[in-house]
Amino acid sequence: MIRVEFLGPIQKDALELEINNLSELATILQETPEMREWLENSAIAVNDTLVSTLDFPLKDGDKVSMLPPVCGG
Amino acid sequence: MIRVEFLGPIQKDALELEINNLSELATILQETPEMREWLENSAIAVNDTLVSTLDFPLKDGDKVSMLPPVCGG
Amino acid sequence: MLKIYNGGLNVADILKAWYEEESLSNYGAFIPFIGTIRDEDGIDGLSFDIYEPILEKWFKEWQEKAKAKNAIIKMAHSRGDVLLHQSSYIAAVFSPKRRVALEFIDEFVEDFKASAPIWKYDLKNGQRIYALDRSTAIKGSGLLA
Amino acid sequence: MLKIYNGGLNVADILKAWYEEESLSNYGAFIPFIGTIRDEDGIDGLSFDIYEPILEKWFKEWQEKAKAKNAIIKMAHSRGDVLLHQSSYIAAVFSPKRRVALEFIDEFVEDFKASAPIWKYDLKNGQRIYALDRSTAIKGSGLLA
Repeated sequence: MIRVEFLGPIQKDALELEINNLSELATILQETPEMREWLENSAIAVNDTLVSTLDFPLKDGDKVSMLPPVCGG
Repeated sequence: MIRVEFLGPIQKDALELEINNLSELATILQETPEMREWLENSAIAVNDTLVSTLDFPLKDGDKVSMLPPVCGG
Repeated sequence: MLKIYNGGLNVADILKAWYEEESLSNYGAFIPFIGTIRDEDGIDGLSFDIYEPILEKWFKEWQEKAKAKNAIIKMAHSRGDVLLHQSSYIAAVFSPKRRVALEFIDEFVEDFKASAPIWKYDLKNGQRIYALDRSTAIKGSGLLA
Repeated sequence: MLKIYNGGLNVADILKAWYEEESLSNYGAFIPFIGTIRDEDGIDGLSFDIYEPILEKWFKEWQEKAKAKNAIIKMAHSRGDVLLHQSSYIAAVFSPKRRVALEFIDEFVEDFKASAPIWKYDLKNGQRIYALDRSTAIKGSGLLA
């Protein structure tokens, strides 16, 4: 099971999904209406490390986080 | 009378001179052995404003200051 | 040294503590950057969410970059609500020489603004409104779009 | 605000005072630069001569430059002897926005090093030795050579 968390202003509870890579997550979220505004401008981390490829393999217990635009300070 | 002051590390008492411009001061100081090491690396102020030309006219009561290399901080 | 505080920062105390911590470390230059909530656009304050696991990794990478220049960094940030004219952010560089410190504080603060996983909200009329228009998409965003 | 102190600076007190003075001025960014005497080359400390009339004119010009950017500057410097690990210099910029502050503190500190009429001496074996090799000739030097 993969846990998907939505950080900061994204008003969405975490998901628990049976997926094998980020491509499968992309497909699921693209079909989720309230996620559309966030897909373009959010970064993705797996186990708290930012990733840059959809091929990224996921294994049971991994945590995926979605990070919308930031503004600290 | 023009007062000439030597600032910071220049070990020299102030002079009171009858001169009309900085060129005349240059001539006097170039003939003063202990000043030779300072002439190349010092800036000149008249009445506490830095000047950049030897033609600078001096009038009675003016103060000329000689400023050697600086290092604040 | 990265520390998250609930609410506004006590700037004087934090600066004093950081200065004293390094008082015998032989750093010639110390440059803090202090960010304070401005009264603008009719806000009552700002509020912050922080995702600490990634913030800590980001900070650790900057600690390594600092170390490579014989410098160190310290940072404090607020979580939750911070009212007008209170401060929410302090970042600081200590280094032996001034050029390293002057360049490092600039790079560090700019990357902080672009990359640190912190989300800002305007407090206005009792609401907490995400400041999307002042926010920056993290490098690599849009991967799932 | 330019103030000269005899001996080392009380950094915590000065930073606290400056921060509090501007606490309602609506500046979003505050960047102090603090210079501290390093233990190096076997010195016991440094000593400073200052020519205040020209320092004040120089500072006033920078106040004007700051004003043109809606910023302000403050500065404190030591006169006389400052021992190892004490601080001799604090410069600070307050501005509404961070970019102005980050750029201004750099320009201000660099011009200070190149232009401010302050002379530095090493304190070593009971002597006060002019630090010529670390000093910079003011722009336009050599006029009388």
